[in-house]
Amino acid sequence: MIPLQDATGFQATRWPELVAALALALLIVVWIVRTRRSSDVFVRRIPGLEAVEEAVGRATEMGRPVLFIPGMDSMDETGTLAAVNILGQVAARTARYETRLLVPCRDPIVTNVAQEVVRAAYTAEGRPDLYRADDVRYETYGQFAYAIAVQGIMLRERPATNFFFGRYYAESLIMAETGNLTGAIQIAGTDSDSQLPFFICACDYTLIGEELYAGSVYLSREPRLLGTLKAQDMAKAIVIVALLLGSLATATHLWTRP
Amino acid sequence: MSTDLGVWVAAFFTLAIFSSLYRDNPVYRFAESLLVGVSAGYYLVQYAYSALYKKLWIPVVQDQDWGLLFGGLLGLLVLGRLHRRTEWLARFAIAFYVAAWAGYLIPSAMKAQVLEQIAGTWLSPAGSVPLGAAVNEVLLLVGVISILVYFYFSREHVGALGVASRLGITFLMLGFGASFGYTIMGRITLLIGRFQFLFDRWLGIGPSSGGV
Amino acid sequence: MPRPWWEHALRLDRRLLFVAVALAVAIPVLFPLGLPVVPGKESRDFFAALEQLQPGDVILFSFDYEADSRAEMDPMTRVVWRYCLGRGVRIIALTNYAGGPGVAEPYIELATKQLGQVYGEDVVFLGYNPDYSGTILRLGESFRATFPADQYGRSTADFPLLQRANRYADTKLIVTIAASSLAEYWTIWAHGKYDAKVIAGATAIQAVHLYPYYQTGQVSGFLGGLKGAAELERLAELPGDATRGMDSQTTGHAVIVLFILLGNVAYFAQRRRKS
Amino acid sequence: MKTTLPILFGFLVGLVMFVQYFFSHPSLQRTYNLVLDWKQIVFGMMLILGTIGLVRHHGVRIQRRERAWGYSAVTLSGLVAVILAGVGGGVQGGPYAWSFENVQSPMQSTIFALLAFYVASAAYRAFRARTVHATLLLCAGIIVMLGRVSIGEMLGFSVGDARYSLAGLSGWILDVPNLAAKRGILIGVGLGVSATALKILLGIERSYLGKGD
Repeated sequence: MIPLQDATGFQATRWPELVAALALALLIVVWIVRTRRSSDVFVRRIPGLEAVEEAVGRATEMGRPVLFIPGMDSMDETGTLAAVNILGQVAARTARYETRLLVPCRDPIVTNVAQEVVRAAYTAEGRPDLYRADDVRYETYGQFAYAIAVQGIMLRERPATNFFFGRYYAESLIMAETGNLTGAIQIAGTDSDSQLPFFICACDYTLIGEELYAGSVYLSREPRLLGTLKAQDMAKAIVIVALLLGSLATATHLWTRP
Repeated sequence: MSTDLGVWVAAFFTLAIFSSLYRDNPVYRFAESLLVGVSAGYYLVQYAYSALYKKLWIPVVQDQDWGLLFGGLLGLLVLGRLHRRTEWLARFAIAFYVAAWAGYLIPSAMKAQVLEQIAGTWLSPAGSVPLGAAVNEVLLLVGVISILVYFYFSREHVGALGVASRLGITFLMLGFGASFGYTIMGRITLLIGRFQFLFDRWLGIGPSSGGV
Repeated sequence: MPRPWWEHALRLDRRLLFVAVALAVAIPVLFPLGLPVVPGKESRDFFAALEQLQPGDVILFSFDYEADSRAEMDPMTRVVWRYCLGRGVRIIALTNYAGGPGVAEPYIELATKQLGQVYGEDVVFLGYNPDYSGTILRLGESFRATFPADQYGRSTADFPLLQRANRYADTKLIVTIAASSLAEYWTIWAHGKYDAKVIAGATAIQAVHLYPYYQTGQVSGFLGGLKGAAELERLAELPGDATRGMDSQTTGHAVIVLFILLGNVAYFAQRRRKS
Repeated sequence: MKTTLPILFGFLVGLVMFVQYFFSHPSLQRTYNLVLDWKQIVFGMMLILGTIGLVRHHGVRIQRRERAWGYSAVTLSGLVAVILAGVGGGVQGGPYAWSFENVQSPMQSTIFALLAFYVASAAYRAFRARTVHATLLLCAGIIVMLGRVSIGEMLGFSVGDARYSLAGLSGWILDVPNLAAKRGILIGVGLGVSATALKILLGIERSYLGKGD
C-alpha cells in the first residue's frame, strides 16, 4: 500500500517532515540555552494579555467571579494545553486578589488537569485554603448542552470577566454573545480559525491563532519558555524565506513543484 | 396537528430553548438542567459501551487480546484521583494521554499545517496561468507572508516590519468578515430547519410534510 | 428633551432584532415567495455527474452527517436519492458518523418501501465503521472486506449488488454529503489514491474549503449549503424544502443587512452631532 | 518522583508515536493502534470520574437545599434515567433512543439554531465603520452575505461576455484574502503546535501535571 524504501519500512515520502521536525527541535534547544544565559528576550505587546490583570482586578472590585473556559477539545490538542497554561496564570491572579474562579469543563481529562493546575497555582500563591474543587468541574460532554450550561452560569452567577481560551466550534458565539449581554469583560484566544471572527465581534480582546501559544509565555516570562518563543519566530522567518525562494524558483521555471 | 407524543415533546423543548431569547425563565432553566443531565448520561453510556465494553472487555475476553489490558491498567490508575494519597497515580494516565499524541502531532502538524501550506502558496510557472489568476497568486503570497510577519513576537513592529504587519491585519480582517458573512447562511438554514419542524411536523400548517 | 433617534437605534434592545429575524425567516417558510434560483457552475457540474449515470450503474453514497445538520444536508440527499433511484441507478450507502444510521434510515425506507427497490440488489446500507480514514482507504481494496456485515448484521458477501461492485473501480461515482471535512478526505483518499470520481454536498461553512479541490478537478462538482441544495432541486426539477428555504435565506440575510446599515447610519449621525 | 516517573513514561510512548509516523513496519503499526485504543479506554474512565464529580456536585446542592436546588434534581434525574434506559434497554431502540430523538436531539438543534439570532446581534453591534479594520470586516461581511443568496447574482453588470456581479466579488474575497488569512493562521498555528508538542516530549512543558510533590 505504501511505498517502502527498505526492510525497516522507512517511508521515503516523509523525509520533509522529519527534517522539519528535527530542525525545529534544534532551534528550540539552541534558543533555550541562549536565553538561559541572558534572559532579556523582547516580546512585543499583546493587548489581550496586557488586559488580563485589569480584567481580574475589575471582577475583584465588583465582587463577582471570574469565568474561565478552557475550550472544547481534550488534552491531546496542544491548543488546550496552551489554554490550561494560561489558566494557571489567571488562577495565580485570582488567588492573589481573593476572587472566585469558575472553570466549567466539557472534557473530563481537561477537568482533571484544570483542577491540578488551579490547585497548584493557589498553593504557590500561599492560598490553598481558597481553592474550591467544586468550582472546577465537569459539566457534560455534549457540545451544545455544555454551551447552554455555560450560558446558564453567565446569566446566574454574573461573572464580571470571561476568558475563552483553547479550541472552539460553532458554540463559541453562544457563549460570547451571552457574555456580551451580561456586560462582562471578555478576552478570547483560539487557534480555531473558523471561530475567530465571532470572538473578534463579541469580545473585548481576541488572541489570534499563534498568539494563543505565546500567551502563557507572555504572562509567565519564564526564560525557558521565552526561548521556545524565539525559536518559533526563527522558524517563521525560515518559512517566509522558503515561500519567497520557492516562488521565485517556480515562477521563473528554475524548478518544478513535485 | 401531530398525534405523535414524541413530536409534542420535541416541540415543547424547542420552544423552551427559544424562550431564552426573551429572557431567562423557569421553563428554559428546566430544559437546560434536563439537557445537561440527559446528555451527560448519554455520553457516559456511549463511551462505556464503545470504549470499555467494545474496546476492552470484548477483545480481552473473546479474543484474548492481552495488549489492551495495559490500557485497562492505565484506566484504573485514573481512579486514583478519588483519594488524596493515590492521586498522583492518575498522572501516568494523563502524561500518557498528552505525550502519546504529542509524539504523533510533531511530524503530522508540520506536514499538514506548515509544509503543505508552503507548497500550496508557491507561484505557478510564469505564462502557465492567465493574468488574473497570476495576480491572485501573488496577492495570496503577499497575504500569507504579511500575516506571518504579524505573528512575529520578538521584535517591535516598527518600520518595514510595522508596514508588513499592518498589511497582515488587513488580510486577516477581510478574511474574518468573509467567514462571518458566509457562516450566517448556514446558521439561518438551521433556524429554517426548526421552523419547518414546528410548522410542518408539529402544527401541520406548512406547505410540506417534511418527509424525504 | 427626548432622546434623538440614533440613540434609540444604537441602544437597540436586541430582542427587537430577534423578532425581526424570526419573522423574516418564518413567514417565507409558511408562504413561499418563489424567488429565482440560478444554479452556479459547481452545482451544474454536480448535477452533470448524476445526469451521466445510466440505468444499472452503481454509485457509492456516504451519509457524512448527523441529526443536527439535517436541515442543511437532507435536501441534497433527498434529490440525489430520488433522482438516481428514479433512473434505475443502484446505490451502496454507508456513513462515517456514529449518529449517521438514524439519518440514513428514512432513505433506505424510501427506496425499499416507497419506490419498490429490492434490498441487496438495488440498494444496500453498509452502516457505520469507526475510523473514517481507514474506512475510506480500505473501501478502495474491497467493500465486502471493509464491511463484512451490513447495518442489519447480514453478510455482505450474499448480496448480488456487492458481488457486482466491490471496489471504487466498479462504481461510476462517489457521492458524499458531508457536514465536516469528510468531503475533503474522500477527495484526498478515494480520488487521490484510487482515481474515483467524487462529487460532494457540503455545508455552507465547509464548502469554502472545497474550492481549491474543485479548481484542480479533484472534486468533479459540489453543492454549498442550502443554496447549493436549492440549485440542485432546480436542476433535477424536484423542488422541495431547500427551494422553499432559500426564500427565508434571502429575506433573513436582507433583514440582517438592513439592520447593519441602520446601525451604521445611526453611528454616523451620532458622530456628526458630537463633532 | 511523582512527576518525573509519569513524564518519563509519557516521553517513551511519545517517542514511539513519533518514530512510528516515519515507518510502516507492522509492529509499529500495531503499537500505534494499541495506543489509540488505550487512549479511548483512559478517556472512558475519565468520563466516569467526571460524571461522579457531576453527581457529587448536584447531590450536595440537593442535600444542603441550596438556592434553586430543584434544578439540580432535574439534572440528576435526567442523568440517572438515561443511564438506566441505556443499561437496561440497550443503546439501539427503546427509551434510550426515544429520549435521544425527542429530548436531546431537538434541544441541541434548537441551541444550534439560536446562532441565527446571535450572529445577527453580533453583526449589528460589531459591523460598524468605526475604524479602518472594522470597515474592512463590515464590507467583506456584507458582500459575502449578499453574494451567497439570489440577490448576489442580480446585482452586477456585464462587459461583453464577462459578468461582474456581487456573487463574483464575494467569490474572490473567499478565494484570495480569506484563503490568505486562513493559510497564514494555519502556518503560525502549525509551528505553535509542533513546538508545544516538542516541549511536551522533551519534558520542558510539564505544567499540565500540576506542581510535583
